[in-house]
Amino acid sequence: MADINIPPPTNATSILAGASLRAGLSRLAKATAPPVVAVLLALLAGAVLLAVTGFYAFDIFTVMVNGVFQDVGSIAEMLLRATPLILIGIGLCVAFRCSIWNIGAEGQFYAGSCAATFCGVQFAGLPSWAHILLILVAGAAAGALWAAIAGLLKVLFNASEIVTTIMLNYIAIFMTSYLVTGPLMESGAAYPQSAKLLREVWLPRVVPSTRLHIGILIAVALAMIIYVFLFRSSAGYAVRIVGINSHAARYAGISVRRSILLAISISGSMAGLAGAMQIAGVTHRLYQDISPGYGFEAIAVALLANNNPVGAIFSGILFAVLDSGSELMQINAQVPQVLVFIIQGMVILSVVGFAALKFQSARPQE
Amino acid sequence: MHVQPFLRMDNIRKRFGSVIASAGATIEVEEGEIYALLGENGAGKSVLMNILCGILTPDEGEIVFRGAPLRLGSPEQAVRHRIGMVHQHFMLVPSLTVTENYMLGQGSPLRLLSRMRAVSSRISELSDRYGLDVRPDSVVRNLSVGEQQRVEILKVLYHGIDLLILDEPTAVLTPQETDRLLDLLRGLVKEGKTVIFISHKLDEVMRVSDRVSVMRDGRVVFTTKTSETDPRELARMMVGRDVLMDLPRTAAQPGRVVLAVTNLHCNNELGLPAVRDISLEVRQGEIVGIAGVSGNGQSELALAMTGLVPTTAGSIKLNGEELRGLSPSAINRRPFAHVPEDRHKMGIVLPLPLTENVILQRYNQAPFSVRGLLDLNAIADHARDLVRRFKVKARDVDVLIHTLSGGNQQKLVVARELARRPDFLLINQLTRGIDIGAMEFVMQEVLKEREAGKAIMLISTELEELFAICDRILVIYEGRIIGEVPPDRSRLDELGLLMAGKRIDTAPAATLM
Amino acid sequence: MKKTAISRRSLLASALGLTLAGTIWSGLAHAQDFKMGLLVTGSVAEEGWNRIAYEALKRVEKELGAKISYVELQQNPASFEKAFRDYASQGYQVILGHGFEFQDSAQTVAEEYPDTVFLISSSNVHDGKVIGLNTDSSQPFYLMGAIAAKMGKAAGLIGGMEIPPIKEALEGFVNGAKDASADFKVSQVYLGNFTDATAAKEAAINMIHGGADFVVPDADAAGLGTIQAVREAGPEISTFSIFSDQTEIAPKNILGTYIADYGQGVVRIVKGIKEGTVPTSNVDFGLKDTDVVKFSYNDKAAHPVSEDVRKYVEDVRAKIIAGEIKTRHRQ
Amino acid sequence: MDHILTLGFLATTLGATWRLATPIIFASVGEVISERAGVLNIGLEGTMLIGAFTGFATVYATGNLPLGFLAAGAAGALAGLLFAFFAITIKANQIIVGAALNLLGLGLTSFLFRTYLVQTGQGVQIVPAMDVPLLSQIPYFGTPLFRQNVVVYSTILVALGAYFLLFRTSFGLTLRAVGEHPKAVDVGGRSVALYRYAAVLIGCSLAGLGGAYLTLAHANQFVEGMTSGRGFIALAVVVFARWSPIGAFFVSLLFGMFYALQLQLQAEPSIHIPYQVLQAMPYLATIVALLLVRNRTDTPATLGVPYRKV
Repeated sequence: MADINIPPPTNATSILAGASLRAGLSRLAKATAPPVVAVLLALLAGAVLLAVTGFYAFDIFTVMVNGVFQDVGSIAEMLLRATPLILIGIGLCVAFRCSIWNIGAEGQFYAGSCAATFCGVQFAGLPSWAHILLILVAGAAAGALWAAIAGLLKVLFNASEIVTTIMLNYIAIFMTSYLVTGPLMESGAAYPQSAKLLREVWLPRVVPSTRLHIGILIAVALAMIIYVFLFRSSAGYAVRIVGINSHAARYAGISVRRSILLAISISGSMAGLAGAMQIAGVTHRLYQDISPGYGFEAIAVALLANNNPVGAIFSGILFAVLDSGSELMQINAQVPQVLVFIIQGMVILSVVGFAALKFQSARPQE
Repeated sequence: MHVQPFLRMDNIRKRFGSVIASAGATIEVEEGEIYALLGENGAGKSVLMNILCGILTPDEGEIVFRGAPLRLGSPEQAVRHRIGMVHQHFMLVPSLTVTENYMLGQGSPLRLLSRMRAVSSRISELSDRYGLDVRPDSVVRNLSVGEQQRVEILKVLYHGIDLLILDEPTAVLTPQETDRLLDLLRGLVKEGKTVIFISHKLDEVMRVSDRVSVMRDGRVVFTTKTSETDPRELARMMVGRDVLMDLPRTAAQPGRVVLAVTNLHCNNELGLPAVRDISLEVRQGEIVGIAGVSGNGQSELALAMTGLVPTTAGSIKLNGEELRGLSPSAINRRPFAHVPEDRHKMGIVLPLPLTENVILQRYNQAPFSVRGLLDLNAIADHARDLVRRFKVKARDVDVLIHTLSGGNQQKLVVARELARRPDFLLINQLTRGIDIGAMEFVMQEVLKEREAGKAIMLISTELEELFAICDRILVIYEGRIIGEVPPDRSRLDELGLLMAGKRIDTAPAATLM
Repeated sequence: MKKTAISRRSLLASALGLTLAGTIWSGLAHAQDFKMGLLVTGSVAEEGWNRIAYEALKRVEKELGAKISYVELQQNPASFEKAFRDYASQGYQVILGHGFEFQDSAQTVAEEYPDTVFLISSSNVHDGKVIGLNTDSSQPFYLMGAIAAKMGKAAGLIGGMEIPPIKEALEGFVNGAKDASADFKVSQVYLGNFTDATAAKEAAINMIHGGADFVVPDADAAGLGTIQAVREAGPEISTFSIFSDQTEIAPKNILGTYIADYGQGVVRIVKGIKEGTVPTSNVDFGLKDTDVVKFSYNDKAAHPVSEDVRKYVEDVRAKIIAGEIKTRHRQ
Repeated sequence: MDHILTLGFLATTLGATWRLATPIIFASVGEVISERAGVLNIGLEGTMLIGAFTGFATVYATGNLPLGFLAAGAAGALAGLLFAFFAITIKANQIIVGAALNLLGLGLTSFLFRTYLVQTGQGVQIVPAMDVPLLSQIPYFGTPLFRQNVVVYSTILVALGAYFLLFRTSFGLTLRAVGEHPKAVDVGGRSVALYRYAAVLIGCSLAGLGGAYLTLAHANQFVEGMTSGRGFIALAVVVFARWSPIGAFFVSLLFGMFYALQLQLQAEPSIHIPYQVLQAMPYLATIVALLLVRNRTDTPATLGVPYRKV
């Protein structure tokens, strides 16, 4: 899995030094060129599909971009969409760096949403800040636990996390459906949804007269923290070594099991936190379909960022632009919104295509 | 001599990216001879032979075989020209039977496997004829390395080959198995077949070949009749200068016991006993060698001592402290260093820079980790220090380690382990796959550590390496230490018998300790 | 296929031409236009729930001369508020959120846009200008239940997801059956989605094997699997066509058709709004609204509904309209 | 409750089991072939959707059922070609390429369905059921089990055919060797890439046919996302079946039974289990199955690992 483990520049000090500014910039350019080209290729493929099916691709994309960046309100909406993508994406960076194929962020998001809703409708009377904190921590913990099930099955029974996380997705979704039609259903109402969270526990908003809540700031801060964890901490080092070469990890005295559990739990906690923020910051109650597939989309977010958490901020925003834009395409040009799935799929293919080609050309020959 | 040689490979060139593997090599082989191709690892022998058997296509150059130009696109076409090769790493599918392996890639893909029985009886027939003792319905996974090699050789014979190429065939064999192989080759030549024999072992080349060519840096630098040369000349040709076969060293002055292994048992991956009742001691200021054919429990012994595979019984004491049952990370914190057998698999992490490789066991220890965070400056300083002291050829310490040559990688591993200031150093294969310059360098560094009073254990399959630096050599066979031999080349035969599992009556294992 | 494809494409092209002329994002509001927007979760292309709203919207365009636009959202509550705000901020006077799940977002956005009317399908909300429009399917399903109990041995119901419009409809069927014949057995299955037509068909086959001779789906697109199962089971098994006329698919088996002419209801309400009358409570369409909720018989069925039964049905229909029979919320 | 214990109930369950297992059998047997060659394709879900859509669109346009299945198989193979190009030729990570294929499958079929096949009203004529002579006369079990359509019966042939291909032909021998020790095959003169392409193409065209079963031999409509996770279940089946095509047949039946029982138990008024719990059963069972199959010696040695020549 070496293709996803190309490390970031380790010599940060030299980049900051004026003398090697140019070297740093060229390194940055080298790191960002493939994802940029990948996205352009994917958009091109989308454009071709639009043209073939009788739409005016160029006009549609123009409308889309103009619409997304039209005013503060629309930018805020776009960032609101980016928040869960960034959060889940940075978590997946950790799992993927550890070579754990967590396809279950979707389920972990649901688990986090359920726990957050439970804590949100209970514990009335707590101070507002403490209650919000409780909601977020509960969401993160539930996501971590849900992911840890797959982690434990992997380290104890050698069960493929690919299969278990996919199965756990379905189970989490059915569980949510059960909760909103049963125990967590709003009492006295007929709809399959939980009670509404009280305004006191809503996440504070950061841009007046928009819905953009502090989650985006937390996501960006967490991206930095995860970056430091992965590349500047000994535990993150252990996670990466396990991901590249588990034999070397064992030789180095790293507990492979512990690192796997740590990585998948971090990954799950980010997805769970994203779910909690969706409840406390956006929908304010739990529904059956609380996620439109954030957990799957975030796989593309992490990959496009080459599993670098700081990069995931940007790729998360990019995908949010595509999402918001695809709604505009639909409103303005009646382009089926599912086009965005196609573009996402194409982005993933272009990114892995580039990474694999680059790895091949960089490989030393005997 | 002849106007038209049996085989001529003329000015063969092949490059992989920026690496030149074959730089205009030319060889001529006569019909019915054993022709040896001698050279260091990476000299280009295997590439040349892979071209001859159709796996690789040359960038330039011409092959003339039996008077006609030969252009091969695949190994299958080579087989059609009656050229076949036994590879160093066997090309047998472990989950299939011998017969199925022989049928692999034969004939039309749509053909049914109903011919299995006919193939089986043909295998038995050939096996009897050459005395190879191959049973057609054995599953390859269950065969020993020696048996697998016989399966490989028989496969080539089964396909009716006239020109047989063997790549490093003796690397995995005991001296006795080697003898048997060399006898077989002589017999094949008598039947009119031609053999090309790749090796880097001088003595075998001297014993069996009719003519020999030496390759260096992708070129053939020397060709002669074997009877007209001697090992010293061949060795000089291989490295381009005289080999320091014997490194200068003083007599050992063993001090107190640093490491004591008593009655150790452990199992291999499959749960079968791999180390059986091993007891040994390593003292300050001595190098104890462990000789043996690969697969006799050496790997498991090393892994058991470092806590990487669980032991089932016995004790491992370092400076009197019990290590058995400790985790690898706990052992890493003791003055115990370990140069692992396969650096690519275990010793280094290829896609990471030198800096992240030099802290492998100490990633969570001061000064490299402070309160859980890595101190990048301390790490870089340490890496630079090791690079300088061990003359590692690297542009900078933040280059990825896979860009370094094997010798430089191994230097860095040895440097890293010695920098941990161990009392005991466990080395499994010190010089495998590295160039002669690096080989001498690391051997000298290990000797220096001995002078400094360290206790050192060297597990090796290279007898030359053991003779060159060890103070005494223990022989491991089927998981047991079955004898001890002094590092004296005149006792090579004795060593060979022990490696083949034949105990010497005068020195029973029980009295060795 | 060709015909529909062409009409679809010309429709798309015209929509494209209109919008790219720059009405929405140019900021040049056509203040005089009467504009209506529609939010659906999923595709209006599919036969079923979302298409009902789309057709209502088309009728508003045609009959009231309104400028229309719709957006197919993913099943994602987070995006609803933005979509409402997008329309409201562009001066859309009426926005229809097609499903109860739009209710919260509409209420939030309504605070900022007091002039806009937010209609919410299958909801009983009434909060200022946020108005629930519900088609009470429990009433026609009550009639179907009555027919089944009078004519058959046992019935099976196949619901998509356990959501109010479907739960209520199934409850209406059960109540209608019990009132007609107290021992009549009705079994229910929820698919958990609206997409798994395969499961819908198997559930129906199972019910038929279990003795049901009436199997009725309320599962949107997946329900077609149920109709398929009924048709394959032969003329002894009956069903009803729900929401749109599917009689052609199984002419022998479909005894009657329940069509919710939601478009008619929406047109009526929107016309009022255009003329300045915003409803003062939530709207519940039922059998009383004969222009909206229609139930008709298929006389070509293998065993058409008999005159006796029809008489009984007319009787209970009158009682439902008069409010004498409660078809739902009995507990 | 009592009638759950009757033969009739059992027979109904078994009939439904086979029908519900059919698409999973197609997909999982295909995946066995692909994984035996060392290629892990988690894009089955998307591939099945592509098959379901293509088959439906073809029959809707032409009314020709065999042509529909042919088109579905070909479309599946085309999806396989895309997968193979990235996973084998470019040597990209197979899991990620598979995830992309799922997105593309869902996106493309929904996009095209919404763009071109708006109103398909009556759907298509599906493959008719037929009686197996004699067997369909068996009391109780005859009708539910042996009055199915030919696609359901063909699952037996698919499983046996895959077994024959893998274990009784030279092609299968080489294909298995490619999954275990690709270098040996390469040196033996056969192209590893070619065999892996072949395995993926066969696997994906079977998945495509499994998808077409949904639209052409069971329901008569295409519904967006109608595979409803069957492609993922098929992945789990392969592990549970230890990479055996015959095993995949029976394990698929087991999962088909979970589906069938789930629908049957819901319809029982006497049983009060939330339907979500019943629906989660196949997924829970998969996890339990993984725990039971701990011995991994059957796993193809190079599963998921791209082959590099040098």
